[in-house]
Amino acid sequence: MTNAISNNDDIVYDVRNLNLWYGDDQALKNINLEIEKNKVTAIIGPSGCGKSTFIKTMNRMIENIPIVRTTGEILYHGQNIFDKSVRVEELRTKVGMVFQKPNPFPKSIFENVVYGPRIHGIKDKALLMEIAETSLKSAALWDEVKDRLSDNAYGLSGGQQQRLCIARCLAVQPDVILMDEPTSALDPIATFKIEELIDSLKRDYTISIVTHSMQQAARISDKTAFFLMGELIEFDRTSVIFANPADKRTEDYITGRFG
Amino acid sequence: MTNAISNNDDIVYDVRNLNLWYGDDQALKNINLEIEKNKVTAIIGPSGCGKSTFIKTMNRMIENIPIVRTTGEILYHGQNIFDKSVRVEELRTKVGMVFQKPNPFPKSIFENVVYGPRIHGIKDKALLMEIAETSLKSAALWDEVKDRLSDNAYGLSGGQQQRLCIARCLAVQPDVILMDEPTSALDPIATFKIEELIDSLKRDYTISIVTHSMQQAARISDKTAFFLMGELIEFDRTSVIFANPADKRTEDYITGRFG
Amino acid sequence: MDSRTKIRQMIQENIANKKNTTDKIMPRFFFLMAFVSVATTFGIIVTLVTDAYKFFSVVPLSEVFSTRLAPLNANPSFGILPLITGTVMTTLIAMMVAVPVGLTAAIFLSQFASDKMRKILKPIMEVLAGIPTIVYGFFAYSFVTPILMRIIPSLGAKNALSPGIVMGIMIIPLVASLSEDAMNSVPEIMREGALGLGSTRLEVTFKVVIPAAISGIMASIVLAVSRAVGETMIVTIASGSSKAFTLDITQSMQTMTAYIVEFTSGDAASGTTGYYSLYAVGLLLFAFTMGINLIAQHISKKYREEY
Amino acid sequence: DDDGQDQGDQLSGAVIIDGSGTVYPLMAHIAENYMTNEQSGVSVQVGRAGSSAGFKKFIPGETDFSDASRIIKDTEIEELKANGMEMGENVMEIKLAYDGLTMVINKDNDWATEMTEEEIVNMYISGAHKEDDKVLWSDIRSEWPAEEIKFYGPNENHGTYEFFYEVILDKQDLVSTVNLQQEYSTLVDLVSQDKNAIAFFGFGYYVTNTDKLTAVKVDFGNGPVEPKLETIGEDLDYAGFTRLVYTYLNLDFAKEKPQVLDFAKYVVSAEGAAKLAGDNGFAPLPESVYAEYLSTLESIN
Amino acid sequence: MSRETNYIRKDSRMMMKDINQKLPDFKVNSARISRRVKLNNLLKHIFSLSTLFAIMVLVILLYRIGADSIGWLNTGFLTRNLSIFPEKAGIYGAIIGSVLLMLIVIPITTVLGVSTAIYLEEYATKGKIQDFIKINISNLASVPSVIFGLLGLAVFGRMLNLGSSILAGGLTMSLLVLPIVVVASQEAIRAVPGFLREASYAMGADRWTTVRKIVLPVALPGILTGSILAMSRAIGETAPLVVLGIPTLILKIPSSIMDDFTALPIQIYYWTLDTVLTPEYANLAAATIVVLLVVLFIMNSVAIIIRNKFQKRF
Ligand SMILES: Nc1ncnc2c1ncn2[C@@H]1O[C@H](COP(=O)(O)OP(=O)(O)OP(=O)(O)O)[C@@H](O)[C@H]1O
Ligand SMILES: Nc1ncnc2c1ncn2[C@@H]1O[C@H](COP(=O)(O)OP(=O)(O)OP(=O)(O)O)[C@@H](O)[C@H]1O
Ligand SMILES: [Mg+2]
Ligand SMILES: [Mg+2]
Ligand SMILES: O=P([O-])([O-])[O-]
Repeated sequence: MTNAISNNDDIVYDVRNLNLWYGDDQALKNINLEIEKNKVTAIIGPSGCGKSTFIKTMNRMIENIPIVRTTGEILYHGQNIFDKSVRVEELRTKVGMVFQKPNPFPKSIFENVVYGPRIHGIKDKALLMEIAETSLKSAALWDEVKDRLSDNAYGLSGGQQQRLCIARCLAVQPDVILMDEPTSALDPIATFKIEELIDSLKRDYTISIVTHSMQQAARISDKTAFFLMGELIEFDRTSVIFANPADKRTEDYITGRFG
Repeated sequence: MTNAISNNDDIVYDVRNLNLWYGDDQALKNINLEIEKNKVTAIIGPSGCGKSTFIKTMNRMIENIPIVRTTGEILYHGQNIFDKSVRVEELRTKVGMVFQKPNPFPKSIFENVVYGPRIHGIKDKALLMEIAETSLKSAALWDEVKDRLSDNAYGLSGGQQQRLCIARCLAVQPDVILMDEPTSALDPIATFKIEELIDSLKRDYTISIVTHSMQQAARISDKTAFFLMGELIEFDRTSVIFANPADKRTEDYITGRFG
Repeated sequence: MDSRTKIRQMIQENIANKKNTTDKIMPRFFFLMAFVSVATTFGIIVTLVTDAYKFFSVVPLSEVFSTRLAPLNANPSFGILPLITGTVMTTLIAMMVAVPVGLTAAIFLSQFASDKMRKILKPIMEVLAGIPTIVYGFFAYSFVTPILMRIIPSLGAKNALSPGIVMGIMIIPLVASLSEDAMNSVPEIMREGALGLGSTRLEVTFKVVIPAAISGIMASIVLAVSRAVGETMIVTIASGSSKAFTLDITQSMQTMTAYIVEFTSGDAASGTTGYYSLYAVGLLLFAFTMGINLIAQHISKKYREEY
Repeated sequence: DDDGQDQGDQLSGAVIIDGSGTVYPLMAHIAENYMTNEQSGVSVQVGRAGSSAGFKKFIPGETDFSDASRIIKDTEIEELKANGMEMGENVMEIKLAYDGLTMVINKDNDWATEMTEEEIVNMYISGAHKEDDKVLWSDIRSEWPAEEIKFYGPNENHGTYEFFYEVILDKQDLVSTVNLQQEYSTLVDLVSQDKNAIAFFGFGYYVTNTDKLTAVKVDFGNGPVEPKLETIGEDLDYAGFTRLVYTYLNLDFAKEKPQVLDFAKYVVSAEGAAKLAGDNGFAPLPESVYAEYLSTLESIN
Repeated sequence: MSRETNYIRKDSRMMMKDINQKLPDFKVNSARISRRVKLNNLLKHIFSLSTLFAIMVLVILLYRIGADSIGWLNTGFLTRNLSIFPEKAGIYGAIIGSVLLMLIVIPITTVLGVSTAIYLEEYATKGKIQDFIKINISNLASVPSVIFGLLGLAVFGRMLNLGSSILAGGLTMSLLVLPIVVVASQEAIRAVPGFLREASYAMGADRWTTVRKIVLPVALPGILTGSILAMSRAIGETAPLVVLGIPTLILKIPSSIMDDFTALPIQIYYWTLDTVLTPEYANLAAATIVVLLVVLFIMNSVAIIIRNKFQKRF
């Protein structure tokens, strides 16, 4: 166990005894896990095991579903995100999110990227333009769209839209980026580009990614958490999880025996 | 080839050079095939290969889709079913059909079974009751429903509903029963019951069954037709198709190399 | 075995003897019935156009587009402008009530209200939509006008303001429910995207949902205009029948619909120019609402194509 | 089903009446009494489209009676002829009662409670005081407020309008600022809410609203006269603004349909207009007039 | 490829630093977030006021009408004939008029509406005629009711010489609410799953048999709901009847559909107009409104019950 680095600056998220219910159905059961700075943490597990639920709890997006109830704590840089004093708006600017299906706004490419800075009160045109450029470059999309920033975002291909969503997320300078199967709606080439991008982003950001693809988890993540029916079965370095899992169920899943 | 028994009483269906188009897309390409009396003929092939299209052509249900166009002939007991003189109503009472998803009418169990006899002019209560009993018995459902014939059919389980649909079909005393993946929506136990039923029905009826499951085809059919992209690749005794297919593509499909 | 063959034979015989007459006649019958609705439109157009034609062949256009409306005068004049200003005034007032209230109610219901609240509030709004207009007319006349007269002393007992406001109230549920539908059809993932960036619900609503649903919202407003233009009983009861050309909302005035009611209940004797003027006004009203309706359809078709 | 059947005394079928709104309350009252007390099988329908509108329905034979707050016009008699009907021959004129045309003002109007006939006539004549017809009270009498007069009246559907225009104003145009309404109730409402309003209509609509309106006392040369049942009449003090109200009966229908004839008799009987006129703000005619009508009607059949 | 990626990485790191210098720090700016959240909460409340306003109006309206009708609404009022004297007046005749009116509207709109829907959904080939009829129906639905009154006056009242009889009113009203029944029936028919039709055809049923035995029974609850909603529109419509020329005073209870009549909304209209002459007429109008609203409430409840009971059977 990595108890040694607890309460350390390198721990971004510290999840403690997290339980979550949808009405009477428990979807997360006593989850304990730490997410380290500038690492890619993959979350894997069969359909319905609670991956999306877990990741949406990290920025409290889960609260949009009225029947949800949680117990336990999630410490973000030592602060419990369920505290009354924490504003979700602030949390969510620090913890960005990328979804399964690309979801740009029906606005221009430029307006999509600067959406976040704008709502945070940045009005200066030149600065916004600079933010847009930087974010699009970081999302490896700049070259493809620089000549049509004012076109509608829905004119882009699926992969480009997903990178646009990442750029949109980067524009508010988040600390953590949560991704829920960001490539499952994309073709292999677009997937490859996103994976490359994730690799390049982890120097500046802490990334947590849900994926259905074992290969993807193995390729891009530093640590992997395996969920099963709402429980965290195993959490370790990716190389360990894939080469030498401690739990029989992890092994069964990895080798495709179920799921 | 089984040319020897052509024009024989044992041939129920003789399909000759059948082509079918949805608009400009050809879905069936020059199909030639004979269906023998009191045999179970399985139709297998990957998704979209034209299995459903083919089976729906046999009772002209395909004509409900306005853009469909056919060439070639389908001789049913020597009579071309596309002839002007053939009434679809008559054809369809002789050639019953069971669908993928159980589709009982939202009426009582009794009314479901006697639907066919009723619409074809049988009004005598006692006779209808007799028909219902015989049909339900033949469909191996009588014992389970005899005490609740006036209950709504949607109160039955999926497997029971499917057997009810078979009983409904038997009630008009058909000659042939066409089945389009009749067990794909059912659990293994219900599937087993239906398979047993098919086996017992083939003494009195000629059955043609579309299935996705190779095992099912092997278990219940006497002959198997393998379709691929609208073409009939191979048609032979089931034992031959599974043990010793003549065509490389059949073998690839059977062994799970694609589809 | 025997009974099986017997049944088979019975069925085959019945089929062979069956004449498919009903199956062949029914489609024709249904088509004929379906044609009644077309015939109704046709009937409306023919009725309006033939009698309106008689009107226009007698009354010069310069008079039609004048401000003096005195159809029964010894020296009659058929200026339609007073009716148009009357209609425009009440419609504008109604829109000033219905659009802000309806839209914000739609925003509240679709973006802020909890499921439970929505389940209670929506049926109540539906009740409001189901109340007959004559009831609103009574309400305008016996309740709203007296209250308004206390607030605005110069307000006449018959005026444009009170029916306008009540018409607006009547139309609130229409705007609210159509706009809410439009906002709800904005995909959830788009909303999540904005929330995930740290937006407040308000920001999500105004920066993402409303821009995305704008054509549906516009369509709801356009339809509301059409309803207001065609509304009859409220104005008939609460705005009197003054035919002066005025933009004063505190005074009695007349809309196109109220003109039709006044004229038919007063003097529907056929053959006079006044009688034909009824159909001319009817034709104008019909063209007006039809045009508005086509615009609304065009707008909402556009928004359906958006995603 | 319009044909009444004479089964003993029991009549059935419909009597259709339209026309004057002024006469409406009286006629409706007579009709209701007739149906409750005399012939419950007969359906009497009373409309109030206005005198002129009533004649437009009466001439082509759409109604049995046409109420009017003015005498039938020559042009209307001509139209009747064109439809094959002669006054006296096919159409019977029945005078019902006297009505006093009443000028009403707002309760808060404490200055114009008395006016001369000339002042009233002049204030309503277009151009008499102002080019644009925006007449101020002070234009009438300088000591009155310098506020604009709001003129109201019934519209041209109404006999009251025509009586006012043709008889009182002697066919001189009304001020262009006049606000003409279809419904008398609307006029009552408008005047009761507007301090500067003035309107004219039948006495009946005033007496039922004395709490909301003030009637102007008119000086016909012998001092101001208040309109009341005691002053309204041909030889009485309010004679200057007194008029007759009528109903016109289609005699062809009276002959065809017993219920029409029967109702006509009831109207002129002691139970009819004679008794109910006062209740509805009309001064009844001398009894002899009604008796003569009755005997004329009895002679039919 | 990997060289390019490297370039992007370097580039992005550099750029990120750039931004970090220029972007305001969001932690520092939490005052702004606070403002935004406050604005959000404030407007949420303002928006809820809008909904509340609509509901308040409803409450006031119902209260006013209820208060005005107290003392006037009793069994006598429901069973007595009309009268010009308020204390003697009842709405029996108007109730009978409304009932007879509905007895015409219900069969006509149901037959026409359901047939039209069946034609559009089951028979019409996709194409111009179908589109034309559909557009026509949706346009018809938006034609002001007073225009239907003009149509009724010209065609039923004058051309067919039905005057202002119940038949003329009923026919006019039927055309007015026809689109509602058509659209509701279309939706109900469309909601009948295709697999049920297929099952019927596969049994050798012809189209009409399938429609009669399968489609219509399954669509019936939806059709009924739509028809009830159409009726509740028809029972409260006033303008077309006024245009047809219903007489002001009609005391006789109608006995056939050829008779002239008065109906609940008409009575409300005339009483409202005449409140100036007889103030108690306002109470009569209010009491009549209560009756009308109760009838509507019952009709709508029945519609809701039908809808809930038969919803989602597959
Ligand atoms: N809104 C909801 N209401 C009720 N139950 C829900 C809701 N969303 C998810 N669940 C339940 O919670 C459990 C976990 O769901 P979740 O979506 O987190 O799974 P997942 O691991 O993301 O699956 P997938 O790989 O299919 O996306 C499931 O059993 C699911 O049925
Ligand atoms: N209604 C239709 N209109 C146009 N094309 C159709 C239609 N139905 C089927 N097709 C096309 O015809 C081809 C054969 O379809 P069919 O449904 O017969 O395949 P299948 O073998 O039954 O597939 P599955 O195993 O998925 O049921 C497919 O390419 C399909 O896209
Ligand atoms: Mg998920
Ligand atoms: Mg298929
Ligand atoms: O309604 P009038 O009596 O004025 O014709």
